[in-house]
Amino acid sequence: MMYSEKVMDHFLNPRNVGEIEDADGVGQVGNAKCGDIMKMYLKIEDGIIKDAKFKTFGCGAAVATSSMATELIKGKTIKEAEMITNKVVMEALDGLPPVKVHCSVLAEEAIAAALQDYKRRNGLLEDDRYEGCQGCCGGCGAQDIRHEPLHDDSDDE
Amino acid sequence: MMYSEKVMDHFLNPRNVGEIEDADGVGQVGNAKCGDIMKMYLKIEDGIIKDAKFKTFGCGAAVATSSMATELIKGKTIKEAEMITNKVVMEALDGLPPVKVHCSVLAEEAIAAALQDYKRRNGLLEDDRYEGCQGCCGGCGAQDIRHEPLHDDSDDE
Amino acid sequence: MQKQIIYFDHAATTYVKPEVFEAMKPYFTEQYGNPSSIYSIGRSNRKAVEDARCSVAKSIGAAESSEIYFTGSGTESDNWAIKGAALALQKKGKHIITSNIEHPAVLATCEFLQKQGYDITYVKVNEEGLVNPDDVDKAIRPDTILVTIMMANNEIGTIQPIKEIAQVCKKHGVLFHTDAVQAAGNIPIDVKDLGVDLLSVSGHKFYGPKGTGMLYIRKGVKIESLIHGGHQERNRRAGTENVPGIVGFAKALELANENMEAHYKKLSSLRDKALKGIMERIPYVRVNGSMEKRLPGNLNLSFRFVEGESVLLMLDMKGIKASSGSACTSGSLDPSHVLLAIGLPHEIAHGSLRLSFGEINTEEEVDYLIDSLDEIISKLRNMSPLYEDFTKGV
Amino acid sequence: MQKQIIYFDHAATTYVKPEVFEAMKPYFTEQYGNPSSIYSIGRSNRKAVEDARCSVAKSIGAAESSEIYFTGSGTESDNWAIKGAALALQKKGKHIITSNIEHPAVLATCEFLQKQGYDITYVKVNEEGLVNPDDVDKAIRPDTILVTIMMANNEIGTIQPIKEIAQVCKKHGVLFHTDAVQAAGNIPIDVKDLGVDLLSVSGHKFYGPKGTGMLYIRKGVKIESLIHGGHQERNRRAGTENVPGIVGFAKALELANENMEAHYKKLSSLRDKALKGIMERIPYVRVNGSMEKRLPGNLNLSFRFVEGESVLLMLDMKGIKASSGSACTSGSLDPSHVLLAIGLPHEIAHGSLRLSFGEINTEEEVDYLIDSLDEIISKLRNMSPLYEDFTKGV
Ligand SMILES: Cc1ncc(COP(=O)(O)O)c(C=O)c1O
Ligand SMILES: Cc1ncc(COP(=O)(O)O)c(C=O)c1O
Repeated sequence: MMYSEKVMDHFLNPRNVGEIEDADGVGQVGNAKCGDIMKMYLKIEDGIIKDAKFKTFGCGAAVATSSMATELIKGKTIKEAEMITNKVVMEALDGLPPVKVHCSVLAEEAIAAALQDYKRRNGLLEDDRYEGCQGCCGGCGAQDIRHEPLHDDSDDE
Repeated sequence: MMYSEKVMDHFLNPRNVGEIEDADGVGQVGNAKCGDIMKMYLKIEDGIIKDAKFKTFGCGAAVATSSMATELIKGKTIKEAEMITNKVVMEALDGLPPVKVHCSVLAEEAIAAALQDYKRRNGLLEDDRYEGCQGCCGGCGAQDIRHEPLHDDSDDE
Repeated sequence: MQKQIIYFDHAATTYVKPEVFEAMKPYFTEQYGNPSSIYSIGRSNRKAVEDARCSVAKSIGAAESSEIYFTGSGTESDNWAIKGAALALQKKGKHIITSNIEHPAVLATCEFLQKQGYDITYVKVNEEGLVNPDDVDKAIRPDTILVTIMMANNEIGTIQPIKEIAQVCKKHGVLFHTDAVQAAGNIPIDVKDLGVDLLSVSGHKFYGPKGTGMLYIRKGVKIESLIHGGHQERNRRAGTENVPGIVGFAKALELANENMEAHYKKLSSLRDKALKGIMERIPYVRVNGSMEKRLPGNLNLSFRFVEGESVLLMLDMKGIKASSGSACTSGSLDPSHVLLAIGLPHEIAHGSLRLSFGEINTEEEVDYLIDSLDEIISKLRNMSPLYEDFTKGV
Repeated sequence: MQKQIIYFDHAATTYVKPEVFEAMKPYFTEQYGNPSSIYSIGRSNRKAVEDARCSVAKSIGAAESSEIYFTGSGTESDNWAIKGAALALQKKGKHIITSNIEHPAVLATCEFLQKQGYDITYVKVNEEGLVNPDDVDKAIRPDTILVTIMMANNEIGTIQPIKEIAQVCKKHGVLFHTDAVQAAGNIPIDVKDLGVDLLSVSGHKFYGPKGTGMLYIRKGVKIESLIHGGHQERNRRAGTENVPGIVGFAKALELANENMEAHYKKLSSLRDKALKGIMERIPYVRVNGSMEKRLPGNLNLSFRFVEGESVLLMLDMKGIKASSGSACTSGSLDPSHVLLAIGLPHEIAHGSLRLSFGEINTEEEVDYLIDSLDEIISKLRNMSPLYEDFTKGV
């Protein structure tokens, strides 16, 4: 279990921690039982993400992926933000240990949940693919095949 | 497997090695298969053991017990020599490792075989308890309950 | 103080004491003979091993040194005791009793046996982490062949009533093994007084070397070997003896025994100081495990609304080395089975911290720990959506 | 020269090389963290272990470092490979093939499995100590789950045709394990080229530390664990990692590999010199094992009419440390099963001597050995009733 320098930096100096009082979209995923909860707040103007903040209960990787995810989506359009998959977050952090991949999945889903909330509030909902992840993504076996780990380390622990 | 100083002394400087050309009694016990052969030569005058010599093929304990046994019986009467059990030889050597106890048994039996040979030559045979040990005494399971090890180390190897 | 290392994880592993290392040293490069060899340098190593065996026997109150068997780890000792008993007694029965707070070395071994057709009963502990001997009594069946209950827990430090459990086992004629890996060197062990049949110890928990362990097997107790081969360890544990390791193991246990009282006093006083300071400064903290029946150096705390790994990483950045109550570090995502067993809800179990004090620690270090924890827990709580909900009264 | 020690028993165990000890040293008293810990000193030990694993993988030509598993001894590796395969494949069958000259670590393990209902076939070796791959081919049955044949023999140094045997096993889809404890460090090992599935090594045979070992498990090969517990060694071999031991093991193997050619040359030249000198001076001597397919440092001789322990003890008194061809030293009274397997009669097997040369040995030491042996064999023959019979023509 070794974190990259980038992960440690985003854990120790997380960007965008906090709440947005008048957020346009809020999403929370994960649950305490599994040890990770991420809550994302988005400020969206003209389809562009003007601000993003988060609160996270979780391990170092959960904090770092939250921090990185909010950084990545700031200034992006909603469409662009939806392209920020767990893989993009992981790559931006120079990778994650195999057992921590699920944290990046959680970050992707937290963004999606916040965006969905925004769309719902604004009557833009096309489908209801995301209902927020209330189960344990990755960790407790609820694997989502769309989310691939960077390395195939299935033999590992 | 640690030999006492006495054992090492009798092994490195064995007393009474050799043959007696005109021996009055000769006995050989053990066999090559088991790794120990002892051959004893006795010179007996007026029922007294005037000289004893041996040749031994075997381990350090086999040589040392042969040496000690010949020392112990020299000058003794036949009756006295017959009292020199394996236990006496072992005690005189300050003990033997459990796995080497059979060597002292062999020494006792070599004396007995030589004495028996003397008696046979002189028509003194009372019984034929000893025919010389052609099997493996102690080592290969042919235990003789008369011969007790000094310590009960049955749990040991 | 950033660069200096403050080590509060002695339950995970300890450094080798300089005296212990000195005792081991000659056996690496100079006195290297194989103890099974017949010649003199082999024989002097045989003597070193046998002297170590006598010393260990004395340290744990064994009747004879021949009851001491050196192994390669505490885990190996646990595996040997349990699988060895299981194989030797399979004709008598296939039922084994253990507790639900054992170390993985015991639990995984029991799970393995379960797959091989054995039946395992897990006795529950109370909210302090204690096994009730009566529960063991009730769990024993005619086909029970072994009870294995740890002497002291590695996460919450709880010390079990081993003597009472041993009496229960004796009454029923059932073998009793105890994993004393955390107990050894920290609290007195007297196998005769305890009345145990089998007892496991690991060297690197009391300032001895890693990769060394010991299994006490009471005279007359027959168990199958785990590692077959040469004649070493009275034909019961094969493999060329790790002479420096064995010498170091014995030396470390010897020192621990001589020093037991002062060690106990020092560690428990540091522990109590830390507890008091933390409780005074930080709200919503819970102590896990019995405070009365507890290893001197163990402190296990749950900080609500935060997650354990984050706490550990931030402590690490401040130079403080501790351990999570959860097994997170080992790659597992489940919270500690021990904390769940004493009734903690998952989210609280996730926020747990184990501090295990040792002989090098000082009061200043404890002060620094208290300050650091205060700062870290605040920071993490401010980042926590659970704390947000709590303060908003959600 | 009486007091000086001349060590010709490197096959029993070696000293730890100073460079190896230096590499190990920091991990005892300074860098002692548990590699499973999350914090930085634990992580740097994790790195030390993983670097060692990479180095070992390179040393034996493994495709990936994840195929390397550290254990507590060569014996443990052998036990793990054989029992692990037996348990994992018991549904497929219960037949195992081995040879009749294996080390006790393999033989005793097979005997244990036999008692558990497995069926063992012992392939015979020829008078040079060589296994014929065709014999393995013929012995394989539909229920064969494992073939285990040692790479090099510990008594007579014979090197087996491992690559050919591996091909036979592959053809039949049967797992193949080789005990390379004597081979490692003495002859090149390339697991990919050899095509083996499992391969055991022990640290203290190539100037590494005692109490360390390694099992190579080819990627994709599934065997049951021998030691269950924590998550170490990718969940397959539990127990806190012996960090200094692992570091020393890897360093020693690395040095051996770098130095292989010079090592081979030096040892075989000392060996050949000894053989020539002894044969010229002493009559009725026999060399055991193939001279062509042989470890460089191994010489195994039978001196007729004398017994091995006596020779050893007298050599010891002259400062020369060697080993008996027989297992006498370990408390057993039977002559070596290896010498019997290559057709020696008991009385000749009893008079055997193993000399195993190492890097510290010199030509002067070999000269002294030849002189000493000449004297000792004469003395013992003069004491021997067998020699008496022989000279008298009985
Ligand atoms: C061929 C062989 N296999 C296995 C072993 C066992 O190794 P260890 O004693 O280090 O466990 C040895 C050496 O003793 C050996 O020579
Ligand atoms: C209670 C307990 N049992 C067993 C073990 C296993 O010991 P080792 O890792 O030395 O094999 C440990 C420590 O890791 C422990 O704390």
